[in-house]
Amino acid sequence: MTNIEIILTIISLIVLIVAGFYAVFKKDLIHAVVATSVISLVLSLMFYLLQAPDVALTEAAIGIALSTIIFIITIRNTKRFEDK
Amino acid sequence: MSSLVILILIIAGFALLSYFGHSINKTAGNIAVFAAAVLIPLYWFTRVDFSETVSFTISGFQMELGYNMYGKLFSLIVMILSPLALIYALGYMKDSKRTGTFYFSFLFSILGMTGILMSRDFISLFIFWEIMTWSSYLLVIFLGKDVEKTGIRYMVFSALGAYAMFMAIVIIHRNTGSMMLNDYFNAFGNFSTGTKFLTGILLMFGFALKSAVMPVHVWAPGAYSNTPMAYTSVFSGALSKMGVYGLGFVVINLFAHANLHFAGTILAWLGAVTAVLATFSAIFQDDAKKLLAYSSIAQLGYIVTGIGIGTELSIFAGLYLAVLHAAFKGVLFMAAGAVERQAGSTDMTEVTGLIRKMPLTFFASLVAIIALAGVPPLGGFVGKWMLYESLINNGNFLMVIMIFLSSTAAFLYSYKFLFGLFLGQEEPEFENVKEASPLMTIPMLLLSVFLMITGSFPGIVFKYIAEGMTDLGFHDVNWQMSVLTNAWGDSVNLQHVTLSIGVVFVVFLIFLTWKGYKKTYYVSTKDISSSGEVIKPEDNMTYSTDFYKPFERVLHPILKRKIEKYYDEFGEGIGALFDFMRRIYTGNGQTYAFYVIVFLVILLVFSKNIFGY
Amino acid sequence: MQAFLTYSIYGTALFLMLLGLYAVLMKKNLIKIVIGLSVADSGLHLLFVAVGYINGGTAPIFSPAVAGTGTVMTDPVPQALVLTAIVIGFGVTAVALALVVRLYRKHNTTNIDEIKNLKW
Amino acid sequence: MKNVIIISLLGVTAYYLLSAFVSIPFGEDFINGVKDFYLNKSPEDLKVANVVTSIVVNFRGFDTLGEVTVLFLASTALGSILYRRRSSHTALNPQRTAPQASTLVQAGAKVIFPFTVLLGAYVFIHGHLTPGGGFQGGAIIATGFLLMLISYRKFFVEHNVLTWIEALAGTSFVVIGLAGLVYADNHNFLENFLPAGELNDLLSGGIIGIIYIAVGFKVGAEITGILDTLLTIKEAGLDPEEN
Amino acid sequence: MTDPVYFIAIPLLTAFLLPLFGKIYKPLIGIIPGLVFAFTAYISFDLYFNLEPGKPVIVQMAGWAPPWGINLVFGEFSGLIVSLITFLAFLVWVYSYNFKKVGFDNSKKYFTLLMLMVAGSIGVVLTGDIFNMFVFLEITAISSYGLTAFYKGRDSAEAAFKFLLIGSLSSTFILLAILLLYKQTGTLNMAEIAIKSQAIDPKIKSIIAILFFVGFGIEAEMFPLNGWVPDAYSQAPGPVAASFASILAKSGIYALIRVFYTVLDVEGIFNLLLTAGLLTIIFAEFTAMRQTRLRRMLAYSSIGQMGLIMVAFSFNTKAGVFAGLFLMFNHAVIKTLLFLASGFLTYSTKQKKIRDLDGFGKIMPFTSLMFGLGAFAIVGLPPFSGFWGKLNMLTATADSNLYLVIALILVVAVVEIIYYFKVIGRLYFRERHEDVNIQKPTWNAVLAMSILALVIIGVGLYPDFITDYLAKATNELFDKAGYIKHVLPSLSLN
Repeated sequence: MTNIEIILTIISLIVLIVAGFYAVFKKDLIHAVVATSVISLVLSLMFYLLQAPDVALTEAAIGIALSTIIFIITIRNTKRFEDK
Repeated sequence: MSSLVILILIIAGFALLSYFGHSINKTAGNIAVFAAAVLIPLYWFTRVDFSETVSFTISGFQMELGYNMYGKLFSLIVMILSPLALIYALGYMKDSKRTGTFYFSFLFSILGMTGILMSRDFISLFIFWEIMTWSSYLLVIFLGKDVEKTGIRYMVFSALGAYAMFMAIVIIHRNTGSMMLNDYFNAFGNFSTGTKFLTGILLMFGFALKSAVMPVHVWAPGAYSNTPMAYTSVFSGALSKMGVYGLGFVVINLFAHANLHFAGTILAWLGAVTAVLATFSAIFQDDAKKLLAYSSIAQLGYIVTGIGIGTELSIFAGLYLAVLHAAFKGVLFMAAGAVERQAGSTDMTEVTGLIRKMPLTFFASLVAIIALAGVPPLGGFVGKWMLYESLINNGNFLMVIMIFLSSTAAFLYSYKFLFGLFLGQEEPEFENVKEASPLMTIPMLLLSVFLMITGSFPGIVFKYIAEGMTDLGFHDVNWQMSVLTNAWGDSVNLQHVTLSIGVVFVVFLIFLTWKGYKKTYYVSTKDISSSGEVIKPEDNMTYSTDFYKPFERVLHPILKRKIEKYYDEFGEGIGALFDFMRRIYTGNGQTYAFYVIVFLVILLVFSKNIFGY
Repeated sequence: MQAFLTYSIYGTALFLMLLGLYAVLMKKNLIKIVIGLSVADSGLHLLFVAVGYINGGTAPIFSPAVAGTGTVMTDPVPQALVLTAIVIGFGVTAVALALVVRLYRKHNTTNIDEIKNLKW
Repeated sequence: MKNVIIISLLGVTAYYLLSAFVSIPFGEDFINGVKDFYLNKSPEDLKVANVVTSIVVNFRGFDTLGEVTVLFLASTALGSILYRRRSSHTALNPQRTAPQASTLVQAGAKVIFPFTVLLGAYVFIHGHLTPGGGFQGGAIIATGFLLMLISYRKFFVEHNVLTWIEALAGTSFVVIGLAGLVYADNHNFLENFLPAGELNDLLSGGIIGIIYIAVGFKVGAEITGILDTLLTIKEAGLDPEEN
Repeated sequence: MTDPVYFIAIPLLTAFLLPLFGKIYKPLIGIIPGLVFAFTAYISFDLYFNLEPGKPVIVQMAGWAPPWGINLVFGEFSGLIVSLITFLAFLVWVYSYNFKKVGFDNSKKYFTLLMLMVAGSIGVVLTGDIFNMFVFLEITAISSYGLTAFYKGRDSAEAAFKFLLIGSLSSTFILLAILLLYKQTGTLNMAEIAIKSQAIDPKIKSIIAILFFVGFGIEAEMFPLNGWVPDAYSQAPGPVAASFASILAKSGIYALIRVFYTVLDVEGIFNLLLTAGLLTIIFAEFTAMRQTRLRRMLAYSSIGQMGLIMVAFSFNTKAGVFAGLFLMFNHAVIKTLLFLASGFLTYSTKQKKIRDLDGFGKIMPFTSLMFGLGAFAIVGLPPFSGFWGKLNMLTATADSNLYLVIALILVVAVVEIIYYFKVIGRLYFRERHEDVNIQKPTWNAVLAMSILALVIIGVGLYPDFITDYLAKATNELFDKAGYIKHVLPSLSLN
């Protein structure tokens, strides 16, 4: 790995953790879902960095778009906010 | 094919036949049942080859069927009592519903008993034992009374007993590599002490449970009295003898021969205690069926005592009592059933004065009661005589006292039974009661004839017992047709006794008839003089009400501590524990997930201990 | 550096996974629980790919530029496995969300504590 | 309190798992296993440039069959979870709850949609050459449909067509696999029975390309079906059938 | 010779095509799955009975020999289980073929899911590749979620959600374990892992073993991982609950024993399995006793049986495995019968309570008889097949010198007797409630139940019908070297 890649990796890891916290602890479910989508995005970047373009593409298509959208559809059919 | 297998198949076939016969129509079913009652004993007496053995291997376990003389003795009980009870049932069950199920279970329990007595290995013993158990369970709950309590209690205790045996069996298999009874008996001496005790005690527990020994007798009163009486005669007469059968070979073949006499002694003590306590409980029952049920337990207590002592004479006495008990308890339960059917109840505070309505039933009961009470000239006396002698020989004087106490107390309930149901004033409501149908009276009378014969010729039973005892290792057992002797030189010729008592009886009867016939007049229970106190119609003034009130007052403190109560409390406690346990399944999916993680973490933390790396 | 990367990447992946599990165990909202499952899956996928990585390796594709040059390639097997895992995870998520919708329509709530008609 | 317990439980788990994972450091070529065989055989025997594809479709093609099944299963399960007893009425006039999107979005969607589909098709057709393949392509196509579904309230996917595509694509996967039993050299399920072609050629890889196309169609149809099911569910509120 | 891949390929093919059949002619939706089940049952029996002793049929996928390709192993052990699964699946189809309650459109989904569940279970049993096993396990699991939530108007969604939650944890753990295994051995083929696993660092190996244990334990209904079981069993449609007991749980326990007997070489796991099995028995049976709903009671009883099976397998002796297989057979057949019978018994009662069944023996004689027979058999009363299973189980326990375990099993058996006989007492010896309406069993349900009853009685009277096969399967399971030799002729266990 080149240095740039390493730095990118580390940044991605940090973003992953932050987004993970956001996804788990945010009361607004739409925000949480967007955070999972961010996780997927960063993950797909990381996959690319880790020389796994196939996986990156899959994660991008499924994780970023489709998963997120089915979550959002469900949230719209139920409740947007977590109870206290 | 072997005659033994054919016997089993015949019984099973008749069971199915009567089931399907009854589902077609009643007559067809009854014909099948009657045929079974005739043909099964006929086949057994004429065709079965008692020297034959059948062995086969199933699922890797060797199994063997074959009679020995000891089993044959008990088979005799089954084969005489059950057909009579079946014929009786034809009359008794005439108007009931679901008779198909009844006869099916009845015949299957006969199958079970027959099988037990011809099993020479533990597997078939256990299989037939279980068949007997579940078929009798179906009969216990047949009337739908008290299903939850009595039925379940019966099944739980039976299962406990059976599974104790089961455990013993697998441990035996582990130690001998074989399932044959004989291999076990032969190898028993070489077992370690722990294994000896474990297997012996477990087997003993299983058998003792079936013979209703304290403190595991609690299933018996309910089960005996809730079952249709047609079956109870077999239940108490023959089925409980299976326990005696097993106790016989456990105590004798194992403990006596391996010098572990004290196990037998404990059993004998338990039997004696059972006899005393059950007798006292019987005295205070108002329901004739309950009374007989407790009386059965008490009688089984004597038998167990006899077996438990383990000397030649005591076993002889025990087995003789077992045969007699089958006969007289058979009659008594049949009589109670006849009364129940004809008069509608067996509650002795309601039903009275049936002697004129049901003279045959009364006569049979009278004979049976005399036999039960152990009074000369009938067979019970002979059994008691031998039992006392064996106890005295053995030096168990306390036990003699207990048995004596119980025998004496047995008079009380015998009297109560006879008086309550048959004597006393006639109630107008029983005006139209008729004698039971011949289908019911004939079996009773046949059995009472048998009882009368054994009074003067006990030898006809002794013969089989003596043969049977050779299989328990007692050779050349002495017996005489109708003379009782004892170790210290007395002897009683039973024929003389019978003759003399018979003469006295006849003379007395003639005297009574001559003296008192004309003065007899009938009164109802309410037709009494009262001074000051007015009798209301709802007052129960039958003779049997509070029959033994004074005794009851004295004995109440002892008897109120019913062992059932402890079992019930135990059961409730267990139930509460189970209720607590099932709260683990909280219904919250998250909690389940939490369990998963906890389990994972526990395993991870202890991985070093589990995998030992 | 190597050790640092090892710990940081594996650690982050496992952390993400356990964060998801935390949501599954602690969050009362059904959708949050499903989000937790999906986050846990993401962590797992990262773990798979990270395990397959080889220093200096290229993507396991013999494009004309690479073919025959004998370059080191990353391990393709975990990548193939994770492809399957992602698709399976998507399927499970879809089913879970459909169930959430059903549950919401029946109980009018998404709080898992209020949905326990079946117990004991 | 519960928080603490769970965090500590998870912490213990993390400790053990991490200790297991770090035993062999990141990025080291440690495994002496099947991967070398795959890296050798894929370009040589199968003439497939993308080794992941050759693994997914050929070496471990059976997994992929299972994977396709999982998606099919998910869409069926979704149908079975969200079905309505009297679906015949609502099927005629299904209501999508989404509000009408703005004109800009609609216009954009209309433009983007064909390109998305094309991109998806490209991805799965070139699955054996470049990164990507059936799943990715199918997912991309589904995204295109998703765009249309949320932009236009009246855009309906023809269920008949979806059913046919689904069925035929799945069937062709299995049938190609079964054909291997008959035509291929070793008579194995999913074995290649077509000429392998040249490396980095579009028509290389034998049945791999065909299977990936089938997978692409199947995945696209399944995911579109899933989205459509989820989008046409009734508006929020208690369901009378449930209670 | 039949290729074992048909067991999986044909149900999948049919599942994909089923919607099209439905478009041609609606009733085909009901008929085609039956044909498929009949066919798979036929070929599995054909293949199983013609198996050369000691020579499993091994097929490789895509022409790549193991360990590079995925292989299927149809040996005496896996073949036995596959035959059992296909046979019971066929009977479940016979029972549920005219599924009137929901109409054909929805029964299409039902049959598709059922078929995929069966195919998945068969895949789990046949496959020789650990990741492939995971994939099939997921197929089984997802179809089970769908089937559990199939009926509306019950708490089925709740049950399915719990199932899904726990099932997802299970798949997470299994995936982690597979990843660790791959990292350690570089292969996914079970035979090759079996060779290489001896060299794995024992610490890591123990973690792998624990992850597998928990993951498969969830499917095998192990305590305390079985919270989903009673809910799923009680809310799923009757035949589905039957197939959960006979198919899903079987594939779970199969995976568990395959992994620990063949693949991983860890001794300590067997004590763990024993403990877990005993806990499972105790908690399940004791909980079952206090149940008021029939299906829930059966579900807990089913868990208890699975615990017994685990205990049997935990002895790691031939007698134990033999007994375990016997118990598996019994549990599959008898529990299926019980669930099928309970389906009609509780058909029209809203609450599905046991006390609603008073006096049903009179009005539903056949179904009640079948239930009674099943109850007699499952508690191990002779002369039904349950007895032989229990006998073998207990002799195996005694051979392992675990006398306390015998006592425990027997005490629990008493508890089992109590709750089953309570139901029988209610069915036959109680007056029925007023205005009960009942659903007469359809002819196909009667047929399915009769076949099961015949099997139970037949095996009960003459267990040697199956003991030979069980013994062969036992030997095959213990012949680890043989398994490796057949799968990987070039390598061998050192």
